[in-house]
Amino acid sequence: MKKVELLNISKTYDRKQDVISSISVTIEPGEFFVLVGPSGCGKSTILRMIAGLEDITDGVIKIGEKEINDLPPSKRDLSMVFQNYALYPHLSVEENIIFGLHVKKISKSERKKRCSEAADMLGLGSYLQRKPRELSGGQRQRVALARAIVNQSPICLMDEPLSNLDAKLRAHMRSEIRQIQRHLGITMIYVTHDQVEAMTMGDRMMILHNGEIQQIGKPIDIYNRPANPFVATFIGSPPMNLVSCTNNWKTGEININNHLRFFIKPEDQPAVRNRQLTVGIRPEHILHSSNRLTNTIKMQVQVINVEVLGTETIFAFHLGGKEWLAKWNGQWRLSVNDIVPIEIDYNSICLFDKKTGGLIKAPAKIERHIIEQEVMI
Amino acid sequence: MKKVELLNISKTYDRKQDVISSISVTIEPGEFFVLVGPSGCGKSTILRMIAGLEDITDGVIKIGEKEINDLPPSKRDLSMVFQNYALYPHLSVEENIIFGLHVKKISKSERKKRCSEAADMLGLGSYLQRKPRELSGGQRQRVALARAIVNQSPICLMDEPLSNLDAKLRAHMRSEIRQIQRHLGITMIYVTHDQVEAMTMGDRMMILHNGEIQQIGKPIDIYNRPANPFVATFIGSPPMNLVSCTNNWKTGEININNHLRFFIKPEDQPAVRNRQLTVGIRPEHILHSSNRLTNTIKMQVQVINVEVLGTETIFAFHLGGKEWLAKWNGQWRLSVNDIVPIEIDYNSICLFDKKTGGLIKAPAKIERHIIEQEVMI
Amino acid sequence: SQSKNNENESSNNSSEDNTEESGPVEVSFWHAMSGSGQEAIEDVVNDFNESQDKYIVKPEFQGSYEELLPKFRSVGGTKDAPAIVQTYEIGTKYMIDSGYIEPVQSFIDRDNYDINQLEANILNYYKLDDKLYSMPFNSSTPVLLYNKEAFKEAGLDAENPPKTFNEIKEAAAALTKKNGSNTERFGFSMLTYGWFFEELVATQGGLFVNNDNGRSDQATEATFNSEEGLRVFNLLNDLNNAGHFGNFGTNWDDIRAAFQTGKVAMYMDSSAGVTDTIKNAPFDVGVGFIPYADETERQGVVIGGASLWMSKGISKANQEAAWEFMKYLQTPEAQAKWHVATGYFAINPAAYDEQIVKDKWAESPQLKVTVDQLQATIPSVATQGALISVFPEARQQVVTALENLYQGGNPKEELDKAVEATNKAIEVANKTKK
Amino acid sequence: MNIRNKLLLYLLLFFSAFLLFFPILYAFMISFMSSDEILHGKFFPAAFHLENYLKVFDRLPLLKYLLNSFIVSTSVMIGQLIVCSMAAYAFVFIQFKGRNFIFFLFISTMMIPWEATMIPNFITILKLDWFNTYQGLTFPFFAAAFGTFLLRQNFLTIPKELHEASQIAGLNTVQFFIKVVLPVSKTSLVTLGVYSFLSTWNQYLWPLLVTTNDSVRTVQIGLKQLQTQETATDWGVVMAGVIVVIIPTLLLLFLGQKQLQKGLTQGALK
Amino acid sequence: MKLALHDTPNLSLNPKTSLWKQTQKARVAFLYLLPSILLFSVFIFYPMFKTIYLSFFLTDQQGEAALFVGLDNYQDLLTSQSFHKSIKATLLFVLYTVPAGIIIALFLALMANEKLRGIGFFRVIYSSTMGISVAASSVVWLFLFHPSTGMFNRVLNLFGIAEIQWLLDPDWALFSVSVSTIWLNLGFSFLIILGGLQNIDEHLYESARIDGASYWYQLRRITIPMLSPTLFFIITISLINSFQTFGQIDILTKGGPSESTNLIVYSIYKDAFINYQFGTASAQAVVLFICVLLLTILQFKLGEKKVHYQ
Ligand SMILES: Nc1ncnc2c1ncn2[C@@H]1O[C@H](COP(=O)(O)OP(=O)(O)OP(=O)(O)O)[C@@H](O)[C@H]1O
Ligand SMILES: Nc1ncnc2c1ncn2[C@@H]1O[C@H](COP(=O)(O)OP(=O)(O)OP(=O)(O)O)[C@@H](O)[C@H]1O
Ligand SMILES: O=P(O)(O)OC[C@H](O)CO
Ligand SMILES: [Mg+2]
Ligand SMILES: [Mg+2]
Repeated sequence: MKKVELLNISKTYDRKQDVISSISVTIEPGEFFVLVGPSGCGKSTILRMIAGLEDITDGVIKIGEKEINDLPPSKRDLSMVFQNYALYPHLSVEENIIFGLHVKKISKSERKKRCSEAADMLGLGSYLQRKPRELSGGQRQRVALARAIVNQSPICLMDEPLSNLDAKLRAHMRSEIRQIQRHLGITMIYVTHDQVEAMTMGDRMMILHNGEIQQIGKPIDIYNRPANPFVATFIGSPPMNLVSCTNNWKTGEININNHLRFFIKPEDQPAVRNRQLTVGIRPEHILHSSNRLTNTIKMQVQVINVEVLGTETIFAFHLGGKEWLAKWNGQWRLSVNDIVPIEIDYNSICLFDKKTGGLIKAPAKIERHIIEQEVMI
Repeated sequence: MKKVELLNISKTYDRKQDVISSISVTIEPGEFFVLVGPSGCGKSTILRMIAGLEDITDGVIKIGEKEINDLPPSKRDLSMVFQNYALYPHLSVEENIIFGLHVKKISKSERKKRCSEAADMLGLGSYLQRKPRELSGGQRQRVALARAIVNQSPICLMDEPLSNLDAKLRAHMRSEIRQIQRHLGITMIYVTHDQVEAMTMGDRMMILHNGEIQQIGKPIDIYNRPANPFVATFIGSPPMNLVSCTNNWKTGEININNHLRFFIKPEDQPAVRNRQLTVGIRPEHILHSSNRLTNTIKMQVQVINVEVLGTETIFAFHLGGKEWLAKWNGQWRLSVNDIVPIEIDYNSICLFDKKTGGLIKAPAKIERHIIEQEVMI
Repeated sequence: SQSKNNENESSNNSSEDNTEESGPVEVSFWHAMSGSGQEAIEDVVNDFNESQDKYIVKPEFQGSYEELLPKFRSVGGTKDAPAIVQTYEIGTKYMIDSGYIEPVQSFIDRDNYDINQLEANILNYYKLDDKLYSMPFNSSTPVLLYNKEAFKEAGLDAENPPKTFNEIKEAAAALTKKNGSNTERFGFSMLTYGWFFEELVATQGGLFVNNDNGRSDQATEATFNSEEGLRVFNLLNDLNNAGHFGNFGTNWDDIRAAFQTGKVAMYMDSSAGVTDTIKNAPFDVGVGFIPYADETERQGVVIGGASLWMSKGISKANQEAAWEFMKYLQTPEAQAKWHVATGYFAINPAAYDEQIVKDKWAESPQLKVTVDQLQATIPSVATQGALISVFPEARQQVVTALENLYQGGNPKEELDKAVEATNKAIEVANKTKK
Repeated sequence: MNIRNKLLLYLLLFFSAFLLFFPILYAFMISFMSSDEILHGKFFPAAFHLENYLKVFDRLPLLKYLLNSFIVSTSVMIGQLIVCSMAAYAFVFIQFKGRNFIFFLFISTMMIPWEATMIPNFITILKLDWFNTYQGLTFPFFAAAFGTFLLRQNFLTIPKELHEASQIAGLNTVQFFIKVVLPVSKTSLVTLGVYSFLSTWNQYLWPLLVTTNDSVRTVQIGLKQLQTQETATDWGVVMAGVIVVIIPTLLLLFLGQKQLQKGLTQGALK
Repeated sequence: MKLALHDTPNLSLNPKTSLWKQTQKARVAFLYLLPSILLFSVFIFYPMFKTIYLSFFLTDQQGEAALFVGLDNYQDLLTSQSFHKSIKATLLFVLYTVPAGIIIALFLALMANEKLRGIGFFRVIYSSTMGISVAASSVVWLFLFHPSTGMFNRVLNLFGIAEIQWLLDPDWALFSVSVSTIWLNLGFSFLIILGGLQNIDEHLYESARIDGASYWYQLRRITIPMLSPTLFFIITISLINSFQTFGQIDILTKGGPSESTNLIVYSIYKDAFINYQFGTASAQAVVLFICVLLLTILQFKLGEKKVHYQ
């Protein structure tokens, strides 16, 4: 259990453009820290700098209380799962898994034990004697995972470790990894692009964009209070609908391209004064108009695309010159060009400053069910 | 637009064990056909056989009306996205993308046009002059995708083409690929392990397990009427809860480990007679007991694990000696050990034959909203 | 275009007779002279080309004697064969038997060319049954070179080098200088080369092979393990055992360097190397006759070096050119120049009267000793030299025997082994002779 | 790597470099010495006289020899690259019956000592009337088991996905060979190129055999002509010759090395 | 890098496909192989058959087969002491040069593979001997070994050690020739091994470094196995080259002293070129060929198992 601290870390590959610009973050001991961000934003680069595989252009990395900028990877006592697996092609699956244990002079029986535990957990039992080239993509990834798990290093770095697994196995692995991490008290830094992983696994999550930190916090807080439009659209799937609007500072009226008008509640008015706004609304907050709710913004829209998933239906419509997405539970028999009535609760609306991108108003009290209050049979 | 037909296809690598066993399926011209299945089930192998990269141990593959077993890949006129990208390391991104066009003697201006279109669509515009090794994992995958897209071959094979992309880009790519496919009328065979892709992109979907077909059909049909427990747990995330039970053929009572009892409706009774049953229920069908519904099975369960995603909350509880998962919309402030009241609608229950695995009863009329009927403001 | 040119050139050597009309006749002259020898040979050829306008001789280097011969063997009788080819003395028998050459005797007879002006001791070697097969060209013999300063230092008479084997031993003992386990100076040394052994046997009157050194009939057996041969081996063995003999291997330059740096006080060298050694050595160099065994009389030396052969089957005109060139080479002027430039003998003794030679001899009188030794040679089958087709192999056997000797081998045994191996080679050669 | 290790490594690097380069350095020094200095076994010449070099160029048409060597070596290099890469391609990317057998047949040719086949080959050249021609100097070396072996080994490391992707892109075998295999294997092509160039450059016996005059002779023969058997060798001149002969090859190696490094870092994606 | 090539299952061809179709791949392959096959046939196979043919004959002075002697030439060889010596010298020479040469080259390549400032300079130096002809280098070494003016003996003198007859003492000569051969071949082996090293996926080392594997452990468990195809290649080539060493011998020792450096190829050369005994020379060539062939087959059979192929 060790702390990992990044202080003003920068990185450039070509000495021209920063891939990482002055990032500072402290990852607490035993924390499960998730790193997300679009492809190419520098996630792997950060992991590699922590591991010592990439020079740090500027800044300081500390593990525990020790500055480790110049410590070789082998001295940092951590394990890592590589995005491209990095399996040893000449070693069998088993040898691959116990490679690091060998180095650490762990007894043969212990090696055997840990290996078979990890292999069982990952369903690799019957492949132990194969060479990596005889495995499927997902199987290779599992070997890489097993290799990191058996090490039981105090710090573990994982770079999209589940990207090639199917949903079922992935769900299983999610909880396994989480359990191992808790059980061993490992400090985990985990790169993923999977929403579910990001939301469910991490104690905290950091969102990166163009090498800069967008937001750090608990997943659910980030979801509920995205710091800026980028985060708002990046976290949550389908992404939050964003549209710019004109707002009348005096009346508090918001006007989205003359298609949608509503008034800002008095308590929010001071915050929006003198600002240009961007309005955001999550697809799941665009509800089927049922007349049940009051104080909602109601309208009818024309469906332009429908995707029916098992538990939910996602459809698109045009509003204010933009394509909006809405997500409804259940399977709706919608067709393109259908006119559907929708309603939006004012509380569920997000407001951002158009210029700075800063969050002005987050959705309030929407669907935060608190079981103690509701249930008392 | 061409038909692809697999007739009794089998494949073995080691001449001992079949990786694919006698698969027959017809993929219609212009169809978007999705192939899913757990890691190592043989998805890539099927694609590779269609592409002509792997010998067919047994059976016949037809493209159009022509048997193509012995046709070399270059003559099959198809494009493919490889699971590990297979980019040419010596060529720049741009050269990689137009590589195939060169061969097809497509004019320079046309090449340029298609390349920049694809690059724009995939956000590769600023990387065109880089070499593959200077790209991040996701960027590489996008190049591989662009390469397949520009080709406009009548048949396109894609092997987990979006696995390294983030949710946002992935959503974007999903619809782009779908649009291109429709627009060009390409016959698409698409391997994925992503539930959303599988559910939303495919006209039809095939579920593979251990090299054998489990079910073929429209995604939503498969979701609603899974042919067997495997499909039931594989499609849908979190997976369907399955538990074996004892059933009294006379009274129609079903008893799950003495924890849960209910009666089978008379109309379903004939089907279950003389059979051992497995009961299945999807997590989203385990509802919060609100007293609103009648004719439901109600009980209280103790929470053993909670995952709060942005739009939904998944929690686990023990029932009948198994861990069950339930999914509720919204963010619920549940804690481990909380006692929550749940209810299950009899209609939403699935019944499988325990021995053969065959589906006996699918969930009926659950949450199938039909907009025409509901909305008439 | 380059290759076209070459084809034209080579066809000039061929038997097409029409080449006569078009300007001077060009012929190739294959030789094995490298270094300063090559410079000298090119000079001489140039002089010839300038001396007349009917023929042009092109000197072409073809590698060492050993490398040249197999090549000639392959082109012999074809249009690629050169008009003139230089072959070392021990290839004589092979050339005669090959059938690829025109004996120069036929031209001598035709033109009544007087060869008596030439050095008899040299002609003797290349004559068989009174027929001269090739024209002698660069002839050498071994001589004894010694360090006069070392002689003085050791209290020996620097003007009177040892003559017999025993004198050599005595002088070597006196000249050897030790410094602990290292020998600073060896009294005597000899290049591990069969030629010197042959000469030391011949100067005692010993024969190398039977049938009068192969001159009365095909040689069938080697005879160099006779007492004469054994004496040579014993001499070397004694010197070696006493630590007075320095072994500097098979490389001419190594032994010369050893001499010139004072590591060796006496050694035998080819007369062709004398000029350079005198020039390079930082001390006064003495030259003497090669030693002979005390039990015998000095018979003199066998001629070494090489001679020029004329190809058969080429055009008359080319043969004519070759013959003209050969004749030119025998002129005193050409010979004088050649002798001065290389240290090889003048085939035509008249050359020694030329001014340049006189000047040279005045400068380094030692050079004359080599000529004296040759002229003092008593003609006999022994000093005429052996004729065997497998001479190169025989030499190798001797080299091996010498090397084994220096490593402590028994003189008699090693010599017998060498003879045995040589006999075997002779037997095979005779068996396969057509 | 910490400073101490780095220092140690540099020390080792320098030491090995010195040991390795000593003979060449020594030859270089000697090439400036007079025969007297050489005889006394000096290491540094008293002054850097160019006399020996002037003598070398005066003695022999060295420039012409160099040019010939260059033409011959380059031709062999190109010929070998073409012939060997074609053969290697067949062995790696085309599956046909008897592939093993033919490959072994090829490999077995490496075991045949060149000296043993020299005479028959010489006669072949003679019969083809290729004496004193560049063909005679180059043709016999166009096919090389070594080169085929080297390239085959490298082609085998090309990820099979690249072959597959090309097939799907519709490339025929020739296109795949030219557009993918060759560029991807640049490194080993450079290696083979350098190797074949140098080994041809360094040939002595064969050029001597199939040439009779200076028209197409190579520089190694010139080197030989500087040495003598019976008369004293002028070592200063010979070493000057040695230096002149090795400078072009060292230069090539230097340039090739740059190319090689570049090629190496462009290695296939893993 | 497989010699045990996969014969793919599709060779169990559909009986329907015609012979023409079945052989299509073979025909394409043949076209690619054609130049090689033609050249090999003319310049290697034909001479080789001629050599085998000649080995059953005694040849005349013109090098033509003159007298059929059956296996006599072989019999002579087997009983000939000097051939025994030759074989022994050859084997010793191979033993001296191949392992040492490869180990030194590996050592240099490992050093030169580090990412350091100015490493390019060292790479050039280390590969430099590749650019030096046998003729040129042997001349230089001849000078270094020189018994009286040679650098080596001077250095020995400096330390008060007794001089060594590098090339003249039969106990030393083979060693000396080996040293110069190792030096001469170093550049090439170095380049090949360096190339092999650079082709190893950097990620593997990264992963191992994270695991804390020491330098030597990485060397043993990753570098050497991953390098094994390259090593296998260079060992094969070195073995074959070593068996065929000629130039150094010709210039440095001419097979002496006491035939201690009379390697088989040199012996062949002498028999053929100096003694005109093509029959026995051919027989030696055939014996050499068979030896090298057997050794190579053996190497492929044994070595293959230890070699990891990507
Ligand atoms: N060796 C390199 N040379 C130059 N640029 C590089 C190199 N490696 C990465 N980059 C660039 O640095 C940026 C960050 O790369 P990185 O691999 O960290 O992205 P990532 O966040 O891991 O993306 P992904 O999710 O696609 O794997 C990318 O734009 C990439 O193109
Ligand atoms: N070259 C091979 N030799 C032996 N077995 C192989 C080879 N390639 C694949 N297999 C095996 O065949 C099975 C199917 O592999 P395939 O690559 O088709 O799986 P997949 O469905 O694509 O899996 P993933 O989703 O993990 O990529 C796997 O069990 C795999 O181990
Ligand atoms: O080198 P040369 O010309 O003096 O000749 C010496 C021997 O006689 C050659 O066989
Ligand atoms: Mg990455
Ligand atoms: Mg796959």
